[in-house]
Amino acid sequence: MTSAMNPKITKVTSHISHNEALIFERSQPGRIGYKLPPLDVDESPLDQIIPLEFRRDDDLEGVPEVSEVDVIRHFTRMSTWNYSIDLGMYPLGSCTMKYNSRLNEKVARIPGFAALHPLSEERDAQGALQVIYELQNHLAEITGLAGVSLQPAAGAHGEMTGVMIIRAFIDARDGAGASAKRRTMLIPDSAHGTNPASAHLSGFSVKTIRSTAEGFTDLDHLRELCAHGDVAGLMLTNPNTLGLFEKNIKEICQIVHEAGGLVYMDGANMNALVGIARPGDMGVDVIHLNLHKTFSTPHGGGGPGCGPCCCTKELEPFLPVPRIVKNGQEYKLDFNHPQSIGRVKAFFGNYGMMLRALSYIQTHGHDGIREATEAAVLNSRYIAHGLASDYDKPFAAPSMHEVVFTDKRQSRKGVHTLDIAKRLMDYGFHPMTIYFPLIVQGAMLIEPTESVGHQELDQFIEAMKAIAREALEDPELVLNAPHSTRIGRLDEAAAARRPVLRWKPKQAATAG
Amino acid sequence: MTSAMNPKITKVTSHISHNEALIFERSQPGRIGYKLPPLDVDESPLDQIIPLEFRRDDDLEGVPEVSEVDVIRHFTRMSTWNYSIDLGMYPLGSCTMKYNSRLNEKVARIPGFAALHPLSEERDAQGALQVIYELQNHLAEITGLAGVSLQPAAGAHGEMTGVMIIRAFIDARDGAGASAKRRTMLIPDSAHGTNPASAHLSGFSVKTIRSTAEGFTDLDHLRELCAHGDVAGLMLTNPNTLGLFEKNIKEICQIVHEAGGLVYMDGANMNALVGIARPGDMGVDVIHLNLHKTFSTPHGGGGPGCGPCCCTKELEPFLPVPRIVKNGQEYKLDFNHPQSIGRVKAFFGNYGMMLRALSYIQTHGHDGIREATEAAVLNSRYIAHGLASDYDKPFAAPSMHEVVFTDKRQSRKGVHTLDIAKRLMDYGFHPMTIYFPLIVQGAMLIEPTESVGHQELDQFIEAMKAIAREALEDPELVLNAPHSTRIGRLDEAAAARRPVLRWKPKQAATAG
Amino acid sequence: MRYIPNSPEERAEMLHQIGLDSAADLFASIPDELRLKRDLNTPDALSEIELLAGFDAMSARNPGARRATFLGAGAYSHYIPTVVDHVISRSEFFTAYTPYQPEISQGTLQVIFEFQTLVCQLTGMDVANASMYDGSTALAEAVLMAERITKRSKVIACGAVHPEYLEVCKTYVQHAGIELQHVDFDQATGQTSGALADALDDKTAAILVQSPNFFGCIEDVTRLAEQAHAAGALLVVAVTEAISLGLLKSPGAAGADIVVAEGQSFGVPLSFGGPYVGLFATREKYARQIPGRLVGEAYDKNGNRGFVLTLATREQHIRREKATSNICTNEGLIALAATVYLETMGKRGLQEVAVQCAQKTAYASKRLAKLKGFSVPFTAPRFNEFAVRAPVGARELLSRLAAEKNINGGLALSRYFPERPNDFLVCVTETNSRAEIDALVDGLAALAANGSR
Amino acid sequence: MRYIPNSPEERAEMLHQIGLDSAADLFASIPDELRLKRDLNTPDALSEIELLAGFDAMSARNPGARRATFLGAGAYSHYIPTVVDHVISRSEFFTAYTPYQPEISQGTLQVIFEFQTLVCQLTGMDVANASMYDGSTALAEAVLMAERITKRSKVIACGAVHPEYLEVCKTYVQHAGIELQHVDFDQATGQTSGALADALDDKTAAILVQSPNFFGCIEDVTRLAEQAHAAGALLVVAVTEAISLGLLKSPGAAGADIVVAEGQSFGVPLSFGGPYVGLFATREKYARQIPGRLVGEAYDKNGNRGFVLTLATREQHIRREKATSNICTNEGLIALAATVYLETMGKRGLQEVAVQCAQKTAYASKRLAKLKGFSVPFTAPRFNEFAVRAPVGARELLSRLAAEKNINGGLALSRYFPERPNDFLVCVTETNSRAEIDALVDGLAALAANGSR
Ligand SMILES: Cc1ncc(COP(=O)(O)O)c(C=O)c1O
Ligand SMILES: Cc1ncc(COP(=O)(O)O)c(C=O)c1O
Repeated sequence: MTSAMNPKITKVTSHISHNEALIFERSQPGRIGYKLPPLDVDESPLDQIIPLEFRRDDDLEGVPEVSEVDVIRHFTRMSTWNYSIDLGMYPLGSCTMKYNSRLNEKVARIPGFAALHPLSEERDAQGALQVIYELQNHLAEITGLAGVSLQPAAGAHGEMTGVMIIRAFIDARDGAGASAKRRTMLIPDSAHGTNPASAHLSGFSVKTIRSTAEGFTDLDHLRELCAHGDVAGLMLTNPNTLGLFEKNIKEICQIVHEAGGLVYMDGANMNALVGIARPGDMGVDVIHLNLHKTFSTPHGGGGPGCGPCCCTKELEPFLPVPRIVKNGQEYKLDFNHPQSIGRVKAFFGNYGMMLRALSYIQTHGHDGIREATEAAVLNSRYIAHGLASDYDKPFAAPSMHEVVFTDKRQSRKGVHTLDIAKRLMDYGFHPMTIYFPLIVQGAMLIEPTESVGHQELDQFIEAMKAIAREALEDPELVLNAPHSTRIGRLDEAAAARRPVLRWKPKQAATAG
Repeated sequence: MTSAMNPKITKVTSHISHNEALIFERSQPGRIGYKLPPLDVDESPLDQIIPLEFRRDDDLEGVPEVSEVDVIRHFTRMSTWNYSIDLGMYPLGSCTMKYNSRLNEKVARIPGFAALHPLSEERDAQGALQVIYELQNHLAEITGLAGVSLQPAAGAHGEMTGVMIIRAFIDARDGAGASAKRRTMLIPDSAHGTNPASAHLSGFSVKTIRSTAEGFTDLDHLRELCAHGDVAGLMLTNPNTLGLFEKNIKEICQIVHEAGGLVYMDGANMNALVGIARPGDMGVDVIHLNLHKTFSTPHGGGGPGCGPCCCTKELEPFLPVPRIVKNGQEYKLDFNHPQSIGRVKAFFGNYGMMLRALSYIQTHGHDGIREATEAAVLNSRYIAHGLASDYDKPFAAPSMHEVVFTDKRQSRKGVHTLDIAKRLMDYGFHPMTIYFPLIVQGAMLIEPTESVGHQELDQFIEAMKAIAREALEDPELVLNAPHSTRIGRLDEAAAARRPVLRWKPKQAATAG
Repeated sequence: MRYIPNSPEERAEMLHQIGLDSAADLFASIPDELRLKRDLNTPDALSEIELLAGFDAMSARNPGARRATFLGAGAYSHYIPTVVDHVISRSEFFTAYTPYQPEISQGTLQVIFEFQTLVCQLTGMDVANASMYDGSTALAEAVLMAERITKRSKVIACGAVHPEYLEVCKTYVQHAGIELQHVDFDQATGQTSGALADALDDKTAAILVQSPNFFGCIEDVTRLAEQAHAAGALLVVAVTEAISLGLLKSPGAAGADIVVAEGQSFGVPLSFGGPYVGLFATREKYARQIPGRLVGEAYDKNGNRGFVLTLATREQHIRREKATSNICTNEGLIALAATVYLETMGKRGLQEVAVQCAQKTAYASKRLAKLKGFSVPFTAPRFNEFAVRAPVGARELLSRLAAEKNINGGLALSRYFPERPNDFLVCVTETNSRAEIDALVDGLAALAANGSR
Repeated sequence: MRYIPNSPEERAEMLHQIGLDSAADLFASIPDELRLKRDLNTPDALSEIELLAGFDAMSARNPGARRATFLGAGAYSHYIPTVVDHVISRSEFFTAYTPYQPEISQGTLQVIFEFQTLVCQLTGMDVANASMYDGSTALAEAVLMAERITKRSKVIACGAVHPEYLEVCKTYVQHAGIELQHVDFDQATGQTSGALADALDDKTAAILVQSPNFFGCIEDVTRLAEQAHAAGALLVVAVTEAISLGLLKSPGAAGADIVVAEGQSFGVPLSFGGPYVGLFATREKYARQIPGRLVGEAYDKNGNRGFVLTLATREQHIRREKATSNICTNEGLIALAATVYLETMGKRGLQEVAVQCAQKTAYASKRLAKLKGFSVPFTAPRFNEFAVRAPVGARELLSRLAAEKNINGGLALSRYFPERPNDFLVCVTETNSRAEIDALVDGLAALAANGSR
């Protein structure tokens, strides 16, 4: 029954895992986890400082009371329930779950950066500004796009920024209000959900471009949609979310440009391109990068990220302010950009991620970042090759850094992508991205990244093959997976129907 | 089958746990995990620097080749197989597995200490010497013994130091070579194995004192053994290893002193006494402390420790050199102690542990260390009370910081202490210390420490009670435990018969 | 490259297995003309030794990080318990991603559920999300949400909202058909002025107020809520100094409809402005309009409690352009840091730290108000920040204070308000000792006395 | 106290449950006259802020920690990969104890098994233990072990063994009936002299030699092994600079019977002298005489491989006074650090770091030897340390170098050898840049030139 006894399962065994209640359930009145230095100034009566009516009167009801030991055990135990990159391959497609180096973490914690206030005077923060400036330059070189702002806090934020830049540019080019007429943003049906959401946030209406059966942007459809004179731009992911390089990218850009639009590239998949090809050389006007993907800043259970926006010289005046510039030997904040779309975030963005990304670039060197790209694509291609005989691969074109398969063959036995994903957990793997891109039925998007050795790739391939056999021979086993995790499949539908989104003290408990 | 389904087991559930081979099995030729700056000096031919005959010619055969990612995954996975204080109660009797604070870890890593060379000139290391000096003073106050050396690296090392001091003192008092006649060291039968081993290392012959049926030193036997004029001293643990305070300690010291001997106290159990009673006030001449127990420096999977030796003013001249003293405002190394037993370790001892212990003392304050003692004894007494109806408690006297039970009742059904310990793992606890002290058949020595809240104490008591029931109703279940760990009971006898103490490359593997 | 497990030899072997000759073949689908034919012009690879030396050298050129400091204005120097960094450095937390697969992500999920609960408790609200990028973007999202709820298109910002927050709101709403109106604050009290009432009308979706506001003044949130509700508008309350929640009436208790806050004060280092974490909370009835991720309780078939991402139909990956927001990656790890902070400090700690801030600020403001030539321009009660008017230009005064006394004395308000050349904003927290406060006061007195150089 | 989970209220309740009235009652078994009737005179409790400020202030009074440094002599400044501290900071490692219960301690056990293997590979021996306190105590234990094996009672230490190691040996053997004889080194070569042969006799249990020795000179271990074995004695080789094992012939290959080493160079900070880790390895045939813990392979009933503490019958907890040593707690966590270091550096890294040390040392010694008035007194080949003779008193010269050039120039040998007032020991490692070496040379030249002040 334990996976240890299943000879096919080589990556995991079952073992005890500690339970842990909510902290509110652990809390006990009177427990203390902190100590401050004693107040060393003359005290005033509180009422003199802040009148009673402005103060809380609920004694912070419900806020827990625990000791430091409680805190440590609480979080240590909970942490052990997570899968993580440090435990193994994490092939979430589109997320680039690569190794997060300890060196980068150390750099981000250097007190001269970590204790620096964002409103410090420029002369008090020259080193910090230099970091931003150098990273901007490196990203410009990597993307082939001269203008860079590191202000956006994540990919979607970078998208919003980029799309707003397109809008501001059109107004500048065609006259104020012009963008109100060019209201169409073209987005492939395979795009990530943030693309249309960001376009919408910037006041565009979204038109969807079909993908071809081969998995590429349908040029005819693109031409058709570009024919109405209302196209502000195109948001294209490249390699696209199917893991395929849009080989017609140059032509695509040309079509959009000729229609008076601009090309936004979603750079989430840059791990396939760094050092190999540059969006700026393809005709792309503006792009965002995900430093938390390609440049290895930790995903942190859902952030923080950093979504720099890079654009052509032409679009540079529209980037958010302040821009960080170098004036002789001095680094400065430059607010003087009247055409800027404005600020997208207080201060300068997620600075700690910039430190890590710069450290990543310096650690790899120009040859190392290219090597990483090659290794990432190779790993993906190796999986594509290894699984081709067991799973349906809907597109023939060679995959770049990630590869999509479907559940087509397995679904004949009633085994679907979700089931395969859950069963992978029993084999010790984090599942791939599932049901994305939406245009592929039962999609399984697998991105191994460069951070996996060939033995673990082989284990993964073996696991997937074993599941394919199980789907045939013992579908129930797969349908009821996972079998070895501390909790089974959760009833998400019930959770959404009557959402319980916070803990509340039990009324009865106080009475009893 | 999984523990989740056993409603009695509340602390753990079973979950996937990652496997990991030996690093030698993960190694692949050509993998790299490091980078050094390029050599920046003019290179000489290696033969000119170090002749070939002095150089290795085996290309470091077998040393692994792995990437940094391999290293991180290797150790992260292995770490998850360990039980640890941060996961929960760790009631190993005699080991004082209390909370190891993160603050202490931070203090030990302050670069001004961590990067300081031990052979720095005194004026370059005044801060470091101050730490030693202050800690010495605090330990003197806590033990009531004026002379302190922090040089010993662990408890056993402190014992050796203390016993050698006794020997040197006798030679000084009674004339050189006198100790060769006073060769007897008295040690209770309940003592920790390091006591006789340390006495032996110092050239003493050990005579064992019986314990009474109540668990105390047998005064009559002590008097008898003291009657021969050959007693150099007594090594006594207090509270003794049964968790009982030697209430006749004053009289014991008197008997030994009258016989011309000295009293060494094993201070491993000081967690029962700090702030409550002081060995120096009891008549003890010399003691060691375990900073890695009472003063919370981390056990680290088996060390490092620090075993300071504290003694009366009379014995102070015999402490190891150098001693750290204060001369006006200056801290100095004092080598000028001609009667010293000499050095017991290079440099000054396990300095990093001293930083942590000083931090512990400062964090607790004089009231906090007393509070810790009270909480530790209370927790132990609470367990003693909670288990009294289910397990045999061989001694009636109230337990101090730890309590001993036996398997007497369970063994009637063939269930022994080892089985109970293994079954505790299924309930999510690290077992207590077993089969120690040796004089108690089937001993289970339980030391909760102050670092456990009452809910987890209750869980522990419930687990022990449940096991007692299982021993009665389903002994096989207990005899075959643990059932939920990643590996079952290992064949230790076979391992000792044909010991495999290192990995070796498979001859065949290279051929095949 | 030491972060890439497969050695060059292994990679060659893998290429061989999949039938390719060289790494270049992997990129055959990229048209040749688009391939970069040269090495990138980025630095050579550095060893750890070299790299750390380089960053240390850069960090040394941030003297601002090494001074006693009274800078606040949206980013605060608070004590961070040592345990926080330990917990967020656990591999299992920082190298995991969004908990899409609950069976192997319960750690992150339970943490977020606790975070949501704590945010609700502190703000006095019913529902909180799993975090926003920061306080400023959270405020912008609140504006958009108010518009969605009320279907009204005008938003009135009280005068003393953080200027950078207002700039961000302006950027966000510029294409959303929302009019962002800004009413001036009362020059005497430093609080929202009567002008607000005039601006309020039946097109108003929301009033935005920050409390304590940018000048540290505590706003009468209860009254503003009443005004807003009377006009059928929502009240959005922003908090940049979240520590104030330990002492001040919760925005929820005062009647707020949406509360956003910058969570940086909860155990997050200044780090030159980020990553921080935006808190976002609202009333139960608006739960399905909230942006961002939500974690909810769920059960497996054996009745075991767990947690899952829920109400995902609000989100971009399902709803695409109709989503409540475009946010995807948020500030998970920083939300974890805030959770560890809040649980470590606990009820008593949060109260004590807030009281210490208020007391130290009262002490500092009293001393500064008495200084010859200095005054404290606003009369409203304050938490831990207050404006000071110097007898000389504040920017110059503060830069001399930094250079000569090694103190960051605060923020010259001319950065945002050119019409206030002599004013500066002083922030005092539990980390400022009395000796530091005295040094600030004495330093300012001495520098102002011997005039401009 | 924030480290004690149970609150005072909970403790009162627990006391009540077990039938006691107060905490004082818990100590009723301690005679009243022995109870401390006052508070301990130790400091008041400090908050983290205060405590860290105090330690920071003390650390600031260690200027030695902030200089370019050429101090070695048993403790070395080497590059420590960042991953080392991350791994040893995992709770599961540093808050576990000795792996007495293998089913829930496989992490620690497998690490030790790898450590033992690595120590064997590096030293060229068959069996290594799970660690000793440090190099010096490991050497003392080796002496005792040699006596146990040979039943002979004289041990000859070569002249250039680390003086503190010899002191420790002296302390350990003083009551063991072992005569520790010390033969002088050759004043020209710096290696073991011919006098050794005279001292060797049929009472000799072992020759102790350190290589590279205290003066950095590489000893002819092969010849010493032959001499020892010819006399029926064992050869004990001590290594204080374990990095040398990456380049030099392994003691095992040279014929050593017991090898001890200080493992500090393997990823362990200087930390003013400890905690470090003693490596201890020997031949298969002596395995049952080895002191300390051993981990061995074992199998469960399903044939799964695991690891256990083994051959425990050598140890104090079983054998008590007849044990091979009194050691119990050893240096587990530091052994882990060394294991992480060795695996991260790997075969190539260990070779490169050793070569860099040797090359940089050759460069430095060549430059210093050419300095006017300076010489390099010993002729033997060296690894990364060498003695230098200055034209003036070394202690004074080095303290001026520290004060004026901010360089720790090395160790004045007069600390251990009063008869060598002008000599000092220089250690050069991969962390010393060429610029630092040049600054050392130029600094010494300048200071020696303008004489004693
Ligand atoms: C293709 C693509 N675009 C955009 C995004 C959005 O990036 P972020 O999550 O950083 O907002 C993602 C992230 O998952 C993505 O995969
Ligand atoms: C009672 C007692 N004495 C002595 C020792 C030895 O201490 P150490 O392991 O630090 O050498 C121990 C340790 O387990 C002990 O419990």
